[in-house]
Amino acid sequence: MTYKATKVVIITEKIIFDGVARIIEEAGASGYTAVAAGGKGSRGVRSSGRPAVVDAFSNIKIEVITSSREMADRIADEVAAAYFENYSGITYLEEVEVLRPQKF
Amino acid sequence: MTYKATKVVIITEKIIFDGVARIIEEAGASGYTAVAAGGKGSRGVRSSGRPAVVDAFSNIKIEVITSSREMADRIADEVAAAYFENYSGITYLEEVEVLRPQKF
Amino acid sequence: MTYKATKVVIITEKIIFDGVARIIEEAGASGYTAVAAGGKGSRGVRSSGRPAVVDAFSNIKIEVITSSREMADRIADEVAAAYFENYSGITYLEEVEVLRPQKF
Amino acid sequence: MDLLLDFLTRFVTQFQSPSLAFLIGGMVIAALGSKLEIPDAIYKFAVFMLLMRIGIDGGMAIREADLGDMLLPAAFAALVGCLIVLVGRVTLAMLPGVKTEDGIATAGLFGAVSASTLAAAMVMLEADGIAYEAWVPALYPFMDIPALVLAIVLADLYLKKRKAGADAKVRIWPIVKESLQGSALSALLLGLALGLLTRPDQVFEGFYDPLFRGLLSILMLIMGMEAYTRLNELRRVAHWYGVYAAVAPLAHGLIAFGLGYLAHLATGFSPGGVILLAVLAGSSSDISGPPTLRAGIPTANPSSYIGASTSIGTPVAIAIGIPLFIALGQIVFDI
Amino acid sequence: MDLLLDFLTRFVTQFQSPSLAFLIGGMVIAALGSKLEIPDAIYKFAVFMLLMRIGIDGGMAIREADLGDMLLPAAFAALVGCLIVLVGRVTLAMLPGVKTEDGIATAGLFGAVSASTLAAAMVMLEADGIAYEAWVPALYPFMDIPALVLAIVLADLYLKKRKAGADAKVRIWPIVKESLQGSALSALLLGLALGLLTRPDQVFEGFYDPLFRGLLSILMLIMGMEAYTRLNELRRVAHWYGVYAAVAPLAHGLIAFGLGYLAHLATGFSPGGVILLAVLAGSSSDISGPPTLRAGIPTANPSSYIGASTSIGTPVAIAIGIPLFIALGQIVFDI
Amino acid sequence: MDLLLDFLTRFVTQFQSPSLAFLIGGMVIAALGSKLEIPDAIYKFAVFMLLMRIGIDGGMAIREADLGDMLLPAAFAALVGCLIVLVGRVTLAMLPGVKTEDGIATAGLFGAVSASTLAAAMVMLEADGIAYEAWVPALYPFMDIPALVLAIVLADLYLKKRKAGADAKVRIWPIVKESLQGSALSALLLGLALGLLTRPDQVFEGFYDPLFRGLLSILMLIMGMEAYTRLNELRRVAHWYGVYAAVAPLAHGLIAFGLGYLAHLATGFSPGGVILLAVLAGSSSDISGPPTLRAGIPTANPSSYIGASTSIGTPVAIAIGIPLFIALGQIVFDI
Ligand SMILES: Nc1ncnc2c1ncn2[C@@H]1O[C@H](COP(=O)(O)O)[C@@H](O)[C@H]1O
Ligand SMILES: Nc1ncnc2c1ncn2[C@@H]1O[C@H](COP(=O)(O)O)[C@@H](O)[C@H]1O
Ligand SMILES: Nc1ncnc2c1ncn2[C@@H]1O[C@H](COP(=O)(O)O)[C@@H](O)[C@H]1O
Ligand code: NA
Ligand code: NA
Ligand code: NA
Repeated sequence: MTYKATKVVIITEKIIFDGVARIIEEAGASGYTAVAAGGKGSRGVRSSGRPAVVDAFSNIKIEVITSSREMADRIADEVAAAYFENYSGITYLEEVEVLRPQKF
Repeated sequence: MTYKATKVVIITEKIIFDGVARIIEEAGASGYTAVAAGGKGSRGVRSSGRPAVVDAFSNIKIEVITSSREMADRIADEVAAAYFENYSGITYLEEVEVLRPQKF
Repeated sequence: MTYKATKVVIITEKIIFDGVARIIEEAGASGYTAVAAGGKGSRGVRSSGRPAVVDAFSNIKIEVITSSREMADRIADEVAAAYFENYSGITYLEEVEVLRPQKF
Repeated sequence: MDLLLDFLTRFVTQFQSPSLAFLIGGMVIAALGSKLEIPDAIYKFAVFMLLMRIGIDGGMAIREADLGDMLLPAAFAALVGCLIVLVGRVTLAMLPGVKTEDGIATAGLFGAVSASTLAAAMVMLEADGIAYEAWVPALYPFMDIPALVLAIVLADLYLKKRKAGADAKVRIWPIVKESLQGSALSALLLGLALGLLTRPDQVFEGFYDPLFRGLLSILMLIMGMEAYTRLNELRRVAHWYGVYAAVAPLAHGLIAFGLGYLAHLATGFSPGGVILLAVLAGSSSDISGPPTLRAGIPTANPSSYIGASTSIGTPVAIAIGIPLFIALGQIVFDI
Repeated sequence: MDLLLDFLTRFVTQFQSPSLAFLIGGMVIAALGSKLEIPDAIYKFAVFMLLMRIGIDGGMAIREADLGDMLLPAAFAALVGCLIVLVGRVTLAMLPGVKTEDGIATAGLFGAVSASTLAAAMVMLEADGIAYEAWVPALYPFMDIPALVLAIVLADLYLKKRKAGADAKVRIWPIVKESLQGSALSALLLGLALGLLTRPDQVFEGFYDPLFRGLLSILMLIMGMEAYTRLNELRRVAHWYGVYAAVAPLAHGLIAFGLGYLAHLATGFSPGGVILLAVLAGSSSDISGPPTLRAGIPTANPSSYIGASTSIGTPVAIAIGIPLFIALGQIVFDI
Repeated sequence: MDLLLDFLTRFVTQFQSPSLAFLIGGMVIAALGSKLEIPDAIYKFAVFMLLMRIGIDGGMAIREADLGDMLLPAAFAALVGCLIVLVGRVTLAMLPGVKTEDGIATAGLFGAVSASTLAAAMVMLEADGIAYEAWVPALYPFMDIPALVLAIVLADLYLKKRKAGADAKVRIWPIVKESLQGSALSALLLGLALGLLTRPDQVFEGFYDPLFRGLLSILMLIMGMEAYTRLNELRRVAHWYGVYAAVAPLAHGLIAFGLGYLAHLATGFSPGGVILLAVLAGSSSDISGPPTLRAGIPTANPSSYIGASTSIGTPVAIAIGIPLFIALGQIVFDI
């Protein structure tokens, strides 16, 4: 037996990780998972792992599972509003199924 | 032409990786992919990468693509039953589309 | 307000990353995100992180968000055609929702 | 009175040791919110180098040592390891607000041994010109393994009794094996074997030994930063952990000092050896102990035992324990 | 005429320095498409070691120094840091095609200081037997912090004026704090404190100092590779960045050289000290400056300032600036 | 008879070398299930340091060498590299159960060179006081590149013939370039250039050289652990790979020893040089060879060639090959 939930994914610059985490926590999410990432987007290549003299600019990919669609939308909107004018980043949502809805 | 498949995602403590991998293999999955992760959940922050004196407690994110929904459910259930009372971790399912169903 | 988009995921050997990235760019995608990964599949275990004498053979997981389903299919097909006879790798698609469709 | 003053003077002198300075420096910059990061790869490598340095040296020493001399200290090391766990079982683990298995796991961690604390003591003894048998650091596993095994066995017995019915035997060998295979003990034993069976003198003197002191300073820095960072974790568990973690390193060290003194009387165990035995007892494991306990007592909450050890136990053992045991040794042995 | 020839000879001699050779080697292999990778952990560790080496040495020197001697050079360092930013504000940031805040950020980065450039100059001075007060490298933060703070404040003022209405005060302390907490300054200050307050002589002489030169060679290699790799990024922004990045290190260094000369006349500031002050001014920050600016002036495009600094500013500062300032010093002070 | 005994004595003596001890130690702890991990960053850095050490030393030697002396050994190195591949083509690649392109790739890997094996031999020669021209290790690329190129060309020819029709020419330059740009060769060549064109003596003597032996011991440990770990992979392919991997290092070394002996007679190539040439031939590439072959012969199964090389070829080359070639050299040259 599974329950619907929404996953918000945010891929952005490592340097704003703390700010994004704050938005996620304030939105009331039960947690998040972060993974180091590299990538290429409209603002150029971001490496990860290799000796970048300016490592703070590599990417991080953050996932949040939320049981409420509204919370998911709010997180995505707030992160985009707070940062994506000045920092590179993308965000998207996915439908997932969780086993223990009370966890989220 | 694509075919439906189910992806099981397990985010948990690195220290139980071997046990989780065994469950996945015994369930008959054709493989899995693992990524180092950090995160925050009900049991506190788990860092990854920085010098944690106790690195064994950072997270790992494991993905398994299965062609059968039953196998996906079984993997998720068994991992949760075997570990999630004592170890921190979450698990969720997603519908995906694969190109070569015989691979899975 | 969100818009449908397709995510292509490619998990394959690090050594062919440049070639895969070229296919993605030539298909016209607006970017991609890459994460170091380990895993197990039909061709054995690929570790990541630990001192592998032959590190070039660890995995990489690449995600591309595309606004057009055709582009997604093309990327998946071309990567599979170009590499998966000789290199180990899998590819799958997921439906996602993006906030700013013009980004992709 | 004079003796006390003498003791205090010696105690205070130890505080100028650079090892302590780096430890405290790490705590201070973490408290000030520094973003300094020593890469994890460097941390792991430094620990490996320390253990190899200790192991190779011990192995070369054992080659020439009279094995009989090691017997009593090794037995005492094992005894102390078990004693610590038993004492923890009937004190900490019984206290209100402390979950029994969490208390047992904590006692196990404090019974086990920290390579960095040991290394810091070796450097400080050297600075004071206090000699010890080169095989003393190799007593490490004799205290470490019994402590971890006993803690896991006690926790198992407790949990099974609680569940009643179930009375499958606890198997000891898998726990010993897990412990020996951990990264810390396998590096130490590898070094021991290399020192004992081969002639690694040149690479020891040209590489492992000269880098020892410097890498230790970096480890001390990391331990200090970690200690501060993990204080939070400790705050979320019962206050008794804080009390235990502050008192235990000193109490354990003094017990071991007493036993070491007996060995001194009986077989001429060196003053430096007695001090190091006390340091081994006072230290709590930071590298291989936690994963062994996590796997061995999965129901225990790691925040309690790791928090207690990393954020209070280890700083107390290094900053107060080592100076204390050295000063004590100087008084007792009149050196 | 003779003087010019003498100058040129000395200038050219500096090119045989191994530091330069590693820098150029890095650029060449990157240009040739080499897949050589120095792990990021090693890079971070090498930077940490350099800063600790500089800090500890400085701290030990300050212990014995007459603090009065430091006053004027420290004031000049701060003055130069601010001057550089102000000059950049009215030149680069005004040029056509240069977004004002991008120009200000770039000036901030060039006002800030690079530890590797500083270290390269120290090694080259040593090779030439030119002495300096050991506390000179500790002037680093006196130039670095004012430059970054002023740049962020100027950008803020500019952006607020443009938006009109909004006139909330710019708060300076958070910027200073952010800067002090960054990995570079906190390693340097930690080293300073350790050198000043404790006795780390043995670990300094046995570890931090002997590894200094070797790790610097590796850093130079990485800087060279990065410089080439980031050229692309620079190409995408206005050409004026290239011009500024080529000229600024030399101009800034000369200004500082002049002020240092005044200090020499006034309080006997050493020739080596004057040269190092010029190098500090000529260098542009590569480690802690960029994230501080990214957070402080988020609307500025990092490609512009990092590209300008890493791919042109730093190579020019090291390959032309250092030899130039040393040759100048040799002529001016007749050493 | 006496000669044989003498040979065996010398052969056995070599086994006490610490390099071997670390290699075997690595295999043993891996077999015992140790969780010891040397971080990947340390491994990569150690390899880099070794290659720079070899390159810089070679470059400084070439500066003073008579280039004529290098000619014959370099030609022989290239010849041996090609010979090894050709022999593998008509033996291993023809055997039942061995896919032709897998066999060719394996021969290519065994024709290529391992920096760690080379370094181990250099340390062992030094221990025995056997001299060699300092440029000999710089023969590395002369054997490495031809072997890899030839293997890729042969595989291409074979695959195209099989597919018939298709007969596009095989382009050699891209393969050479790929090989030169790999991390191993570019570090070596960078070192060579720095040694040849600049004056890195101080940083060489204070950093690259003193760390050489110690980092090598760590590499040997890693190679040992890898060898054991990859045995599984080898088990899944035809047994012939095991046979080839055990015999080839010795056979290839002996061929090279013979050619080296000719060079000794012809141009006075040193005994140590002859031994090192044999070691180069006996070694199989572990760092840059595999990715080059993976890209160059994509249809070949990497488990076969990497398994054969890492888990059997390299241990045999180090543990049996080096002692054998040294003992042989001692007998033949009466040193
Ligand atoms: N189409 C895309 N698919 C996947 N990841 C993307 C895509 N576009 C951008 N990204 C990721 O988002 C980061 C920031 O993108 P941008 O703001 O466009 O520079 C990039 O570095 C990539 O990691
Ligand atoms: N809501 C969530 N969204 C994404 N990841 C989560 C979430 N909750 C927990 N996690 C991840 O699962 C791990 C274990 O969670 P927990 O068992 O709640 O401590 C955390 O460290 C996170 O990496
Ligand atoms: N069923 C699966 N689920 C998730 N990842 C997989 C699966 N099968 C293969 N992979 C990943 O794809 C890589 C290549 O697979 P293969 O080509 O089967 O060797 C593996 O190393 C895994 O990382
Ligand atoms: Na203990
Ligand atoms: Na500057
Ligand atoms: Na070879």
